Order: sequence, then structure tokens, then C-alpha cells
Amino acid sequence: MNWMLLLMPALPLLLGLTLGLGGHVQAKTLTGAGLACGLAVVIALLGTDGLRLDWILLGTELGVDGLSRGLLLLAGVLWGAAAIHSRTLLAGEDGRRYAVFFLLTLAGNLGLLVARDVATFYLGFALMTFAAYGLVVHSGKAEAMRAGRIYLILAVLGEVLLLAGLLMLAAQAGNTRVEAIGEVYRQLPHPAITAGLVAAGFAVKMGVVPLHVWLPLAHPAAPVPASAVLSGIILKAGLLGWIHLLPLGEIAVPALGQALIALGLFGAYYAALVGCFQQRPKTVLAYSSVSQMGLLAVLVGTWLGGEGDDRLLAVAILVFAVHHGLAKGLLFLAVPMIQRGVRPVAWLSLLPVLALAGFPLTSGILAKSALKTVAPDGLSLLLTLTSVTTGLLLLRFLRVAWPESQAREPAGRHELLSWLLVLVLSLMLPWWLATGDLRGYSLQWSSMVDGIWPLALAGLLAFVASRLLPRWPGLPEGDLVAPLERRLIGGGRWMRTRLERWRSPSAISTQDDSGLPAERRPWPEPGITVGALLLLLVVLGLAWLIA
Amino acid sequence: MMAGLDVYALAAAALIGLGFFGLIVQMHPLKRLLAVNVLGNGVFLALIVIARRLPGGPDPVPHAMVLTGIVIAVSATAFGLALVRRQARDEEGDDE
Amino acid sequence: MLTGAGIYQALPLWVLLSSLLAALLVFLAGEDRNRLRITVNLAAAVLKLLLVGVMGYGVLQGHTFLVTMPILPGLDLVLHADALTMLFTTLSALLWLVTTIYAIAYLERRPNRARFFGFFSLCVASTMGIATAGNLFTFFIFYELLTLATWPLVVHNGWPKAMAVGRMYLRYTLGGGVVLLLGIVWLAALGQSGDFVAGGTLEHLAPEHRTALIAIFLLLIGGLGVKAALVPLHGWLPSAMVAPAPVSALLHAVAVVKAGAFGVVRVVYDVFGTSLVADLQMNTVLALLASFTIIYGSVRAIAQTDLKRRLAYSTVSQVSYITLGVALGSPLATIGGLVHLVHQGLMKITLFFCAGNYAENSGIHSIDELNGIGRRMPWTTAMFTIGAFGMMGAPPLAGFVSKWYLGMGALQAGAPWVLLVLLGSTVLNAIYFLPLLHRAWFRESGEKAIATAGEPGPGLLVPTLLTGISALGVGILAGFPLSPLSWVTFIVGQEYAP
Amino acid sequence: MSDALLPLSVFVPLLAGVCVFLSGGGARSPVALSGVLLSLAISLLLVMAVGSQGTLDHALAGWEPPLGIRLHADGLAALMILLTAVVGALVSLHAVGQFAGKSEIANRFWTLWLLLWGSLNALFLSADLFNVYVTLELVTLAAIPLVLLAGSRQSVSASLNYLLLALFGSLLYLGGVALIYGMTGTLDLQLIGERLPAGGWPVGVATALIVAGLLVKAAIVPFHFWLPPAHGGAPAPVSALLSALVVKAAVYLLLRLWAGPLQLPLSAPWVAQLLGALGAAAIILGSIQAMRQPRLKLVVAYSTVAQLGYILLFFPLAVASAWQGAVYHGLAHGVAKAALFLAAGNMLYHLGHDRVAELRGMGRPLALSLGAFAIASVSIMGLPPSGGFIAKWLLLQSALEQGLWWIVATVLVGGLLAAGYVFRVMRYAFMEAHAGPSVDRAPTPAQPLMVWSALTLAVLSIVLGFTARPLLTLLGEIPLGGG
Amino acid sequence: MIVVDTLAALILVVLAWRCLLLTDLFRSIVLFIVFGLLMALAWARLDAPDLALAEAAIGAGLLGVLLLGTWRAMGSPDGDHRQPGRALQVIAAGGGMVLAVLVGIALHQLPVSEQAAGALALERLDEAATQQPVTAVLLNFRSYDTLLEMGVLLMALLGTWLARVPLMESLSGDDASRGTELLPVALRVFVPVMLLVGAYLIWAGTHSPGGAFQGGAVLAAAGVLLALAGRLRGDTGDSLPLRMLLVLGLTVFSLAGLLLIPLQGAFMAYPPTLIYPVMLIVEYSLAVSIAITLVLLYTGSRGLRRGPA
Repeated sequence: MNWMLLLMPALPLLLGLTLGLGGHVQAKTLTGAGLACGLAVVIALLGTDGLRLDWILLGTELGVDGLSRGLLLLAGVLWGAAAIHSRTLLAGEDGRRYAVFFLLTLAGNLGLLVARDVATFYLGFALMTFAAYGLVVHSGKAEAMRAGRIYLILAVLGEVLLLAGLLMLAAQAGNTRVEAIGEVYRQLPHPAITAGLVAAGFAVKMGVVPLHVWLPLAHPAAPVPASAVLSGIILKAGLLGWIHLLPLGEIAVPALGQALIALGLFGAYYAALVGCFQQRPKTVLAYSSVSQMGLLAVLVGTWLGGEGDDRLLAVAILVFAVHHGLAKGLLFLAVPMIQRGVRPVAWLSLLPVLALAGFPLTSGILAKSALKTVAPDGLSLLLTLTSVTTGLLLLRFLRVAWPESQAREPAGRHELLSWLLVLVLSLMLPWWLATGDLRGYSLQWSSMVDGIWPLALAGLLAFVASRLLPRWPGLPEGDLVAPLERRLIGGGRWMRTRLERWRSPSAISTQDDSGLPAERRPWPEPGITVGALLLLLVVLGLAWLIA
Repeated sequence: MMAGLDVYALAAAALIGLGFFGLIVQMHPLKRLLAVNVLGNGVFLALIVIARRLPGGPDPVPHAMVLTGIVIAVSATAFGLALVRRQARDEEGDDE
Repeated sequence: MLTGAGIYQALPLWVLLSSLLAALLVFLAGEDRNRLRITVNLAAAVLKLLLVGVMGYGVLQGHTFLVTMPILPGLDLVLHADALTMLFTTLSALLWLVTTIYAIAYLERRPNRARFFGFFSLCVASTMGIATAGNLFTFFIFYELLTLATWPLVVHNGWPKAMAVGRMYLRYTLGGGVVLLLGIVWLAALGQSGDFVAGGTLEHLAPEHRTALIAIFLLLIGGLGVKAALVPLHGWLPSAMVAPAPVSALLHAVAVVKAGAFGVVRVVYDVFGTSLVADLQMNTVLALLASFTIIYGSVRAIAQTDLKRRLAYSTVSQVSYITLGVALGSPLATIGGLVHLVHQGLMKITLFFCAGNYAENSGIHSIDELNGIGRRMPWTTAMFTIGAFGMMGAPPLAGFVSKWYLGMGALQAGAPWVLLVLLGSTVLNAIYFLPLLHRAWFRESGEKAIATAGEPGPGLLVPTLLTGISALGVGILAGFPLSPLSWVTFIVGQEYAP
Repeated sequence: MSDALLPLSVFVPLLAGVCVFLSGGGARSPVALSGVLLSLAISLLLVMAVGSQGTLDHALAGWEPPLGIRLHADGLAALMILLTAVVGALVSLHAVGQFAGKSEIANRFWTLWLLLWGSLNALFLSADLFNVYVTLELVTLAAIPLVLLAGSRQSVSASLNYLLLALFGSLLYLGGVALIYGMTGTLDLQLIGERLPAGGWPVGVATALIVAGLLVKAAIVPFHFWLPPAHGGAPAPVSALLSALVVKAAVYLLLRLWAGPLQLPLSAPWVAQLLGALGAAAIILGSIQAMRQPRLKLVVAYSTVAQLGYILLFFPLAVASAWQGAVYHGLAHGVAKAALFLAAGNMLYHLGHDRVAELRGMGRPLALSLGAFAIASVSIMGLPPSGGFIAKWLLLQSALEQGLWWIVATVLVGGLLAAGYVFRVMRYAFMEAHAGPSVDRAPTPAQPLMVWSALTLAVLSIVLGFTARPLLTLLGEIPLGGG
Repeated sequence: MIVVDTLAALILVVLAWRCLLLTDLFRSIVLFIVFGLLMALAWARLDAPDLALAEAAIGAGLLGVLLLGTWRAMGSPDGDHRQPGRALQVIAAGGGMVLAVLVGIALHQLPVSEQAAGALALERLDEAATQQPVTAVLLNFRSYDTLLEMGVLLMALLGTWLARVPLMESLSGDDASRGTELLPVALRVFVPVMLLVGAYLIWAGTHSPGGAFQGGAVLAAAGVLLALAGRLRGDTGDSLPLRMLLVLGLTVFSLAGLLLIPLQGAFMAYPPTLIYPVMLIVEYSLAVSIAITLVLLYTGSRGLRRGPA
């Protein structure tokens, strides 16, 4: 059983690495991914003891705890669905390449989910991050390339910040185990700095504003299944990182906590608003993710600040994460079908939309309740109001995604299958994972009301706005990134010309190779003369010196 | 200090100086050979001047040295003259 | 006289001779005896590997290996083997074998092979000498021999450009040799033999000869810094890439730069000793120098459009990790530095093999010619990817382990600013490596890629795979008892043992 | 009886030369070769005798000094005799190839060379100031006809210049000897040391004349003009002998005089500094000139000018380790330079020219000779492991011990400059050929004997890096006052 | 007498001065010959009759004809008009003066040694084979120098051969017979006399001024005279007998020294009973070698043969 912990990430990893050896790409990939996801679900459901592998890396330790079990389950489901969905892509051009990166990303993701030590976690995280680049740029279009570039820049930045934090932890206690993180932080002279670095490192993945800019670019650029896992589970890796590697519930870092809360809240609003002015459904969804992750950041910030109940927070975060992952994954999977006019899918997609909006009886209400129960008191209004912006955003999604033509195209078998799988689970899993208290609370009447009125308000606002503005304005995807990019690229170019002009020493003149050195004769015969004269000098000097 | 008044000592010194001077200012190899010989004679003279100071008669050791020196100088000069002839012949060959 | 025990004890000598004699044989065999040459080369490489293996076992068992030959009064030629020696010899022996295979394939049907392989073996022999040297004098002998043995390799192509570079190479390395010699002789003039003894031997001189010691240290480091490519003594390295690919690989991974770095290690640990270095405040100087080199090399690498040049500047940067680790002086940093000696070797040799494959197979020299090559040469490109990520320090690759320990060590040594250097370097590494990978894997196939039929022959590919996988392996299996990391931990344990 | 070896080591080669002269044999003359073998044997016996019994003295004709002449063999002399024997024997092998088919030239070569060998041994063993003059002339007059063997116009004018300067130098020396005899009444080195006044003009002038004369003979900058054309123009074996041995003779005398009779005047600080400065100038100027020569043999010849400078660096240092360093440098340079000249000669033989820039692409056909050149160059550059390195190490160490930084700098820079001219040659050899080999005539590959003798010498120059201990033991202490 | 000495010294210096300063080569050579003769006179004045003899025979005589012959062989150039720059001349003159002054001072201040080797030589003259001090030094006390000097002669000759421009080889018979009618007569008278004188001088070396060198020189002079007259010609080939004669002195001298080592334990030490005959043999062989070498140095040729009478 324990070995499954290793097998699960190792299987797609090895498959991915050896895919070049030949064999049928589709079959291999699907089998590998399927097996891995199956294992993930099994492990998540059954739980397991830890596994120590001293020989691997810096002493690897694998295992799961409550939170990671939940996320592992989510991962299993989403990756499984994505794998099924990917069949068409695998058959296409560059399918082999896609398969490799898909499997590697999967391996990284699963690996980090079961990692119990800092180095292994970092390994999984890095593997996932860099392999996901392959998914982002897969289409090879300029848009994808740009998205990939920005993704990579931010990813490297995140990695570096993270590594700095991790090294600080490691310097204290070597390759720290996740359980002992709090202990290590206590020994650190400046825990806030380390925590800050760790938080910032994962914040990139989490899309915390202003580090979110890659998300709205990467999601639309990536193939559908990739977007689904990206938003559904890969972002959550950042969350798990926070939970594993910040001293949550062990020591309070109030300043950092407050910063996270502030950024989270700001992001929740900001992303939602920017998202309202987007043209493409996947972009809108991406902004939605940013917005939602902002809320998760608020939760983690609260925990980090030392407020709230550990257990409640853990549950809240888990429920929120699973809920969001499934709903968002579902929507991403659905987008192409909706756009192609697959009506049943379109209509059924209202379910996750409503869930995201926190509509009663959906998983969304669970999440919203969880948020409310654990959030600091002063923030409840602000948090509630995020539902309004979320509602607006989702309306915008429906607006841009809803099929305009009557044309109907049948949904692909695998498309549909994967979508249905997630749909079914999305209806159940969050409720299953939630505690009884939470479930009860969510089913209260007041919660229901709280779930409905912001949506209604949003609808009203949207109606008014659409009336007021005949032409809906647009904002560039990735909002902040456009001006930044210009500066960055300009600066890069400038740097580069500077550097190139800085002549490399190998460019030394080679003209000596061309010809002979000038003919130089030995000193001619008058040498005797000069020699004799100089000799005289020596004689004189010596004689005088000795005398 | 007999040597103090010895005119031959002065001559020896002068010959050495002259030989040196000749070696420098003369370009022709024959002349240079002559110059070296003059210088050599200066040195030999100096030796004999020194030999003369021995109270019991002329010191035979410097005499023997000079005799050896003369033979060496002459044979070397003869060789040098052969070289001079060769050089002249080579240059002659050039002119033709 | 030659008892069994004596023969066993003289193992360092046999290790040295195995490639020295190979060099001689190759020279004598001449150009046309292809098969003989290949046989000799491979046999010698395998033999050396075996010998090194036996020696490594012996060192683990605590056996003493010592060969001494008096040269002058108070000046002996000493070959010995300690754990540090084993680290370097093992790396060299392994990579020699691999590179030999690669070179045989690379140089097929090219002229002057006898010369090439002769000097190649000589180069390895010098490296072995450097690794097994028991004092500074012996070290210097092989250090200079290395210069002489590598020059013909650098100029092997015989192009005017190569000759110009060769001259520059000589200016640097011989100049460095002179400086090093000065330091060593000065030490000898102070009555010190410069023996390599863990913890150093010069502490007692500190009160009286403080200035002299500082000067000597700087001279030694200055001399070694040329080969270790410490800025501003690095100029030769990027140019030396005009050499054939196997040479670049060897130069950058094992032989020359490592000789310098290894020398720095010896000087700091076994001649001066860390406490004396710290007492003279030279560790800070060294660390600053190394840090500057790390950043500088990376920045310069960004501007290079030639693949091998970019790799070369990357070497400038990466090799200084070793120096940095040594300079910081804390046990963890030492581990990081030393293990990077091996790790950088594996990664960089992989990268150069790949560059060689690209050049050989597709005529790719420049970075913008890489477009889409990953489709045609997936294995090579995969190995290149491993190498590149390793350089960036991504887990679980070799480079990560080094960086991890260096970072920890920096904090342990109370030099948190080093962390900035490491991270900055990571970023810069990403800046110059990731675009390459992007081009190779994701861009539309360029002309060169389209014209490429597929992977190169096994002679080129297999060594590449071997080293690439090793670079991966030593990272993944860092915790394995015989991994470089474990060796290094063992060494450092000895160094810091009371 | 072993002191009879002293005259024997002079007269065995000398008479062997006479026998060759009489026999008129050519390149492979058995007389000549057995003469070489006998001379080698007697030299080695002498060296062994010195090694086992220490210093040997032999009063010629039974007349003790100051009346008679004394032969004296100490470690220094033994080492020089050893050098002569080893280098000479190997060069002889080379000559067998070089002069094959040229019977008359070969006969002259063997005659002159064996006479030169005897003369050199005579010089090394002499302990008498005037006898030294005679042997110096012997050496010179054997060397110049050897140069002339080349038969070219250049060699004639080079010979003439060489002769003029050599005569000039030895006459100056004789002048000094005259003054010293006048002051001390003796010519024996040891007795002079005991009797020489501590100062005054006569001592000064005498020393100055002697030193100046020897400096000319040793071709120390600025009296080096005659050397490169002479050494560069001679046939290869001759160049090797001249550079390796003949110029050493004069430097050897400087060292011997320093250690013996003229120690006091030569140890005066400024005198020592002046000599050292001349040495330094020789190193720098000679190397720079060597770098600029278009012809290979001239490169090597200028290298000799430079290398001789190292030995002069002994004077300002004047300690035991510097003594060892200077002498060892003499040995190492002798062996290495002989190898260089033979190798260069082989290239000349092969190509018909020795223009450095046209060695392009010649790496393959000339591989072994170039190899010999390269190996010997290691020693010339003073890089390890080689005899040159040991010498440099000793010099550097003593300079550092005394804080003489300018010497340190000179030695180090000298090594770099040497690398400059050596690698200039190697560079061209490694370059790709232009269109085809540039030769003045059809290539004639050097005979194996020529190649292998060069290679053996080259390897010996490396081996010297490992034999310092026994050789320096043989050298022993500085023979102060002895001589 | 001081006047004579002063005059001689002065003339010596003036002659040297003129000899070196004239541009006319021929006159320089003539002046040099005169200079040599005057040197001989000076030697005689300085109680050095051996030197006077040697100088007259070799320094002035042999060298003189050699110089003249060379001058002729060069095509009788009238001189060398290449002039060094004024500055160089001044410097050279200054240098020469400095050198002269240095040597002068040294000679002037030279302390007299209390225990000169020469005094010892005079003391122990009876242990030598000869009563003539200079010969004793040359052939006994410092015989080694003399022996080696034979090597110098041989090598100078070899060098001359290698220069390949003999002075006398190419002279045609006509050239040689251009001499006056008196020459054959003179030859018939002089040559036997010179041979006799030479032989005597060699023998005389044992007790009065003279010896192998002087004798050899006189013999050589006879040879040169014959050559000048065309009776003796240079030959292109060297014969074994000639070669043997050339090295006779060197061989006999060194073999005598070497072979007798077992008897006396030292090189060139002879048992008292043998010393005189050995010395005589050595002296004669030396003289023969010297004479032939000098003649050949003059002719510059590889061998000698008889010319037409």
C-alpha cells in the first residue's frame, strides 16, 4: 500500500520520460494517467501510512494527511477527466510531445500532493510548474508563446522566492518534514521573512494579485484539458504549499496574514471586475479563478494571522478548494462544447455556474458558508459582496460563452464522458468532504438567502449596465501585463544590445594568422661595434665597483 | 715600483686602447683583425712588463704565456684571413 | 621491493600511468592504426575505472595510498589518495570513458586523430595527477602539464580562429601558472612544503607572516582562478569553445576548470585550513569573487547567440559555485561546493555533448538554429533539457542538490547575501536556458531541424544519454550511500572532524 | 690512480679526434664512433669517480702549483663533463644521420667535434687561469670551423664575427690574467684566492677584464650579437653542441671564478647586481628577439641568448640553492637546447627551409621532430616536470628567501616569454596547410637516427626533472675557495 | 737607455695608430708588418729574446706575408671607405682611452707579488730537462699548455681548410715564376741555412733562447719562401703522411704523457732518466708539426706538392 505513494507519481513520470522509446502514445498515456489517477483516488479514499525513502533525493518522505487527501481526490478526478478529454489531442500533431508534458505535469502534481518533506515537495512543484509550460504553449500560436513566456517568467520568479524560503528552513533543520515546519519556524530568528518568501513563492501559482497576470493569458492559450487541470488543481498546489510550508496554526505572523488577506480581498474584487470586461469565455473563467483564489488567500491569511479555529479553517479551505476545482474544471471542459452549441451541456453548465456563484444547494453555498464561518468578523460584508462581483463575472461568462448560432455540433465522446464524470462528482464530493456543521449551516435558511440576493443584485446590475453601455468595453487580457511587458521586453532588448556590444574577448584580432611577422634580421655586423662599446661600459663599471 | 715609470707599460695600455678603438671604428674585417692583433700585442706587452719586475731576472712564466699567446693569435689570425678571403670571394660572386 | 602491498599502496601511480601510457601508446601507434588506438583508449579508460574503483574501496576502508619520490631536498613528488581525491578521480575516470567513446565517434574520418587522442589521454593523466597530488608542488606539476596537454586540443582544428584562441588560452593559463608558481615557491621559501593535510598546515605561521600568507593565498587563488575561470581571469574559457565538442566537454566538465576549482579546494582546506582562511579574512574575499563571477558569467551568457559560447559562460558562472561553497567555509556550504564539482561536471558534459550532437548532426551552432530540433532529436534534446534544468537548480537534478546545500551553507555561515546570489543566478540561468528549450521543443521547425534526419549515431548518443541520466541519477539518488553527495558528506565529515 | 682519469678524459677524445683526422673516415666511420664511445666511457668513469671519491686533483707532470698546472674535478666540473658526454653522444648519433653521404664534411665534423669534446673537458677540469685561456681558445677554435661546416655565405660571415669577438674576448681575459699574475704571482685558482688583495684598482681592472671577456664568450646580452647567426647558421648537430655546451663553458668559468679566486670582487653587492641585471636583460631581450625571428633555428638561437641569462641570476642571489639552480639550469638547458636544435635541424633537413611561418600543416610529416621540439620546450619554458623547472624553482626559491623581487619577476616573465616563442612555432605546426606543403625542394625525411636522437634528448630534459637529487648531490656544496 | 725605450714605445704606439687609422689597406698591412718587427725589437729590449725570435718569424714574417697574400687574393682593394659616424668615432676614441687609462692605472698600481711562480721556476730549473727557463716552463712546468696549443694550431688549420679559399692553391706556374731571377739562387742559399738554423734553434731551446716554436717558425719560414717561389705548391688533396706530420707533435707529446702515467703517477711526468731524450723527441716532433701547420696556414691548402723548379 505504501509503495503506491511512490508508484503514483513515478508511473506517469517514467512513462513521460520514456515515451520516446516508441509505443502507442494514446494508449500509453491514457493507461498511465488512468492508473495514476486511480491510485490517487484509492489513496485519497483509503489513506495510507507514510513512506520513507532515504536514498531518494535528500531523504524523501511520502504520505498524506487530511487536506492533501482531499486535494489528492480532486486531482485524481480532474486529471482522470483531463486524460480522457485529451485523447483527441494525443492523436494530433505533436501528440507525443503533449503526452510527455501532460504526464510530467501529472507526475509533478501527484508528487507534490504526497510529498511530506520540503525537498520532495519542491521537486514535485517544480516539475509540475515547468512541465505545465509545455501544456500552455502546446498550440504553438503566438498567443500561446506569449502566455508561456509570461508564465515562465513568473514561475521562475516564484520558484526562486520559494527556494529562498525553503533554504532558510533547510538551513535550520536540513530537509524539513512537513509536520515539523512549525517547530522549525519557531527556531528561526526571523520567521516572518521566511514565511513571506514561502508565501510569495506560492502566491505566483495561486494567482494572487499582482502575480496573477499569467493566469488570464495561460488559460485561454492552453488546450482545454490543460486549462481544466491548471485552474482546477494546479493552482491548488500553491494552496497546499501554503498549508504545508507556512507555520499555520503554529506561530502567528500577523503582518503577513493581514497582507495576504488584503491582497486576497483586493484580488477577489479586482479580478472579477477586470474579468467582466473580457471577450473570451476562458479568459473570463481565468479571472474568476484569480478572484476565487483571492478568497482562499483570505482564508490562509486569517490562519496565518493566528485567528480562527484550525480545524474549521482546514475544513473550509478544503471544501472551498475542492468545490472550486471541480466547478472550474467542469466549466473549462464545457467551454468548447458550449461554444459549439451543444445545448444540453450548455444548460447543464449552469449548475457549476450557479455553484461558483454560491447558489443555495450547490457546492458553492458550502464554500461560502465555510468562508463566512471562519473569516474575521470585520470582513463578512466584504466577503459577501464578492458574491455580487462573482455573479457579474459569471453572467459575463455566460454572455460570451453562450452559443449564438443555432448550429449544432455533436460533442465528442471523450469530451462528453470526461465532462460528465466531473459533473457528477462535483455535485457530490464537496458535500461529502464537508463536516456536518458546515453542511448544516449551509442548509440554513439565512444561508440560502445570503446565497440568492447577491446573485439577484448582480443580475440587476448587469441588466442596467448592458442597457447603459451599448457597446461593452474590453480590457486587455492579463490587464497589468501589457504595459509591463513592453517595458520588460524593451529593457531586455536594450540590455542585450549592451551586452553584445560589450565585445567578447575571443574577438581578438586574428590578423597574425594571415601573414608572416615582419622579417627581422638579427642585429647586423656593426653589432661588434656596439657590443664592444657596451663591453667597455661593463669593464669600466666593474673595475670601478670592485676598486 | 719600477712599473711606475715603465714606458712599455704605458705603451701596453695605449695599444690595448688603440686596439679597442680600431675594432670599433674599422668596418673592414681585415682591419678588424689587425686591430685585434694590436690589442693582443698590448696585452702581451703588459705581461712582459709584469715579468720584468721579478727581482731575480725576467719571469719565465709570462714569457711562456706570451709565446703561447702569440702562436694562438697567429693561428687564429690565419684562420681569420682565410675567412676574409672566403667572404671576399663570395662577394665577388655576387658582383658577377 | 615491489611487494604486493607496495603495488597496492602505489595505486595512485597506476591510476596516473594508465592514461599516461595510453597517451604514449597512442602517439607511438601513429595515425593509421585506428583499431589499435581505439582499443588502447577504451582499454585504458576501463582499466582506470577499475583501478579507481579499487582505490575508492580502499579509501573507504581507511587504507593509505602513498607514493613519494624525492625531487629536491624538502621537495617531494607525492601522490596519495584521500576521499577528496576519490571524488575527482572517479568523476574523471567515468567521464573519460564516456568522452572517449564520444570522441571516437565524433572524430571519425577526421585527420590528426592520433594527436588528438594522445593529448586527450595526456590531459586525463594530468587530471589524475592533480587529483592524486599530495602537495602543492606535485599539484603544480600536473597543473602545468594540463595546460600543455590541452593546448593542442584547443587548437586541434587548426583554423586561424582556433590558433588565436589557443594563444589567448596560453596567455591566460601560463600566466596563471606563473602566479601559482610564485605562490608555491614563496610558501617553500617560508619553509613550507605545501602538503595537503586536512585542516591545513600553516596556522603556526599566522602570527609572524600574516601579510605574506595573505599574499600567498591571493597568488595561489589567482593562479588557480585562471583555470577555475574566476572573473576577471575567465576570458579564455568562452573562447576555448572553438575546440572540438569532446574537448569542450572535457575542458568544461572535468579537466581544466575543475582542476582550478579542485585546486582552490585543496588550498583552502588542505593547505591553509578554513580557520586560517577565515582568520586572514580571505574567505570573504573569495566568496565575493566567486559571487561576482556567478552573476557576471550568467549575465554574459545571456548575450551569447552561439550555443557553445553560451554554455561556456554558463560554465564560468557554475564553476564558481564550487569556489563559493569552499569560500563560505561552513560544512554545508562545503558539501554544496564539493558536490557541485561532480554535479556540474555531469551536467555540463551532457550539455556539451548535446551541443556537439547538434553541431555534428545538424550543423547547428547558433541558438536561433535550434528551432524545432526537439522533434528530430528528442533524445539529445531531452538530455539537453536535463542539463539545462540541472544548471538552473531544478529538483531532482544534480544542480538542485548542490544549490540546496550551498544555500543552507550560506545561511549557516552567516552570509545570507549569498542566497541572493544563488537565486539571482537561478533566475539568470533560467533566462538563458529556458529560451533554448523553448526553441528546441516548441518552435516551428527551422531549416536546420528540417534538414536533420534524426538522432546521431550511437557513438554520440549513448555517451550523451549516459551522462544526462547520470546528472539526473545523482540528484534523484542523492541520498544513496555511494552517491557524490554521500561521498562529499564523508569528506566534509573528515575535514571538520575535531 | 683514479685521478689519472682527469688527463685521460681530456686526451681520449682529443686523440680520438686525431685518429679520425688521420683515418679520413666519413659519417659512419667506425673510428669516429668508437672514439665517441670511448670518450663517453671515460667521461662517465670520471663522473662516477667524482661521485664516489669526491673531489679529484691531478698535478700535471707532477709539478704542484704554483709551478705546474693542476687539474681539478669537483662536482661542478663532473656535472659539466657528464652533460658534455651525454649531449655529445646523442648529438653524435644525430650527426651520423645528418652527415650521411657527405664523407669529407663528416670527417671534419668528427675530427673537430672530438677535439672540441676534449677541449671542453680540459676547460672544465682546468684549475689554472692561463690554462683556462688556452682551453677557451681551443674551444673557440674548434667551434668556429664547426660553424663553417654549413658552407653557406651566412656561416662564413657569422664565423668571422664569431672569431673576431672571441679573440677580442679572450684577449681581454688574458689581460686580466696578466694583472692577476702580476699581483699574486700564481695562476692556480686556489692560490689566487688566497693571495689576491682585497681591493684596489688593479684587482678591479683585472676582474673587469676577465668578466668582460667571459661575457663576450658567453654571449651574454649585450654581447650576444655573434651568437644567433653562428648558432643559427651551423648544421644542426653543430648548433646543438654550440648552444648546449660551448657557450656554457664561459658561463661555467664565471661560476667557477666566483666560487674560487674572484669571489671577493665578484661578490661586491653592486657587481653582483650588475651581473644579475645583465642576466635579466638577456632573458628579456633574448626572448623578445626569439619571438620575432622568422627562422626556426634563429628562434632557438635567441632562446639560448635568453636562457644563459638565468645562470647569471646566480650572482645577486649567491646562496647554495641558487648555486644549485644555476648549475642545474646549465644542465637542463644544455640537454633541452640540444634537443631543440636537433629537432629544428630535422625540420630543416626535411623541408629544405626552416621558415617558421611555413611550417603550417607540417604537423603530420614532422610529428616526431615536432614532438621532440615540444617536449624539450617544456624544459625551456621552465614548466614542470622538467629539468628547467627544477632550476627555476631553486632560483625562485632563493630569490624569494632574500626578497629579491626583481629576480622573481624576471624568472617568471622569462618563462612566459619563452612560452611565447615556443608556442609561436607550435602554433604554425598545428595550423592547417594552405594549399600544400611549402618546401624549397622535394621533402627528404630525416633519418630515424636523427629523429630519435632528438627525441631522446627531449625526453632526457624531462627526466632531469626527476633526477635533481642525485645530480645535486654530485654537485655538492659551493666549492668556495677551492677551484 | 731610457731614451731608446721611450722612443721604441712611442713608435710602437704611433705605428699602431697609423696602421689602424689609414684607409689604405695595403699601407696598413705594411705598417703592421713594421709594427711587428718593432715589437720584436721591444721584446729584445725587454729581455725576451725567445719572444723576439718568435715575433720576428711568426708575428711579423709569416703573418705579414699572409696578410699581403690575402690582400692580393682579395683583388688588391685599396681600402675600406666605409666610415663610421662621427659620434661613434668619438665614443670609440673615448672608450679606447678609458680602457687604456684603466689598464695603465692597474699596471701602475700593480703590487708586486712576493712569491711569483716564475721565481720558483728559476729556482727549480735543475729539475727540468732544460736549463732555459722559458723552455722549461713551456715543456716541463706548463707543458700541458703547450700540448693544448698544438690542438689550437690543428683546429685553426682545419678551419682554414673549411674556408675553402687557399691562398696558394690556385696560383699558376706563371704567377710563381714572376719572381726575380735572383730568387732561385736565394732559395738555394737560404733554404738550407734556414733549415739548419731551425733545427739548431729547436735543439738550442734546451739551454738558450729558442725552442720548438722558434725553430718551427724558422722552418715554416723556409717553407713559405719555397711556396712564394713556386717550389712548393698547395695541393687539393691531403695525404696521410702529411696528416701524420701535422698531428705528430700533438700525438707524440700526449702519448708520451699518457703512456708514462703508470711510471710516475702523473700525466706528462717523466722519469729522470728518460726526461732528456723524451724532451728532445717531443721538441722535434712539435717543431715539425708547427712548421708544417704554419706553412699550410699560409698556403691555406689541403696539401703540399713540389712545384716546378
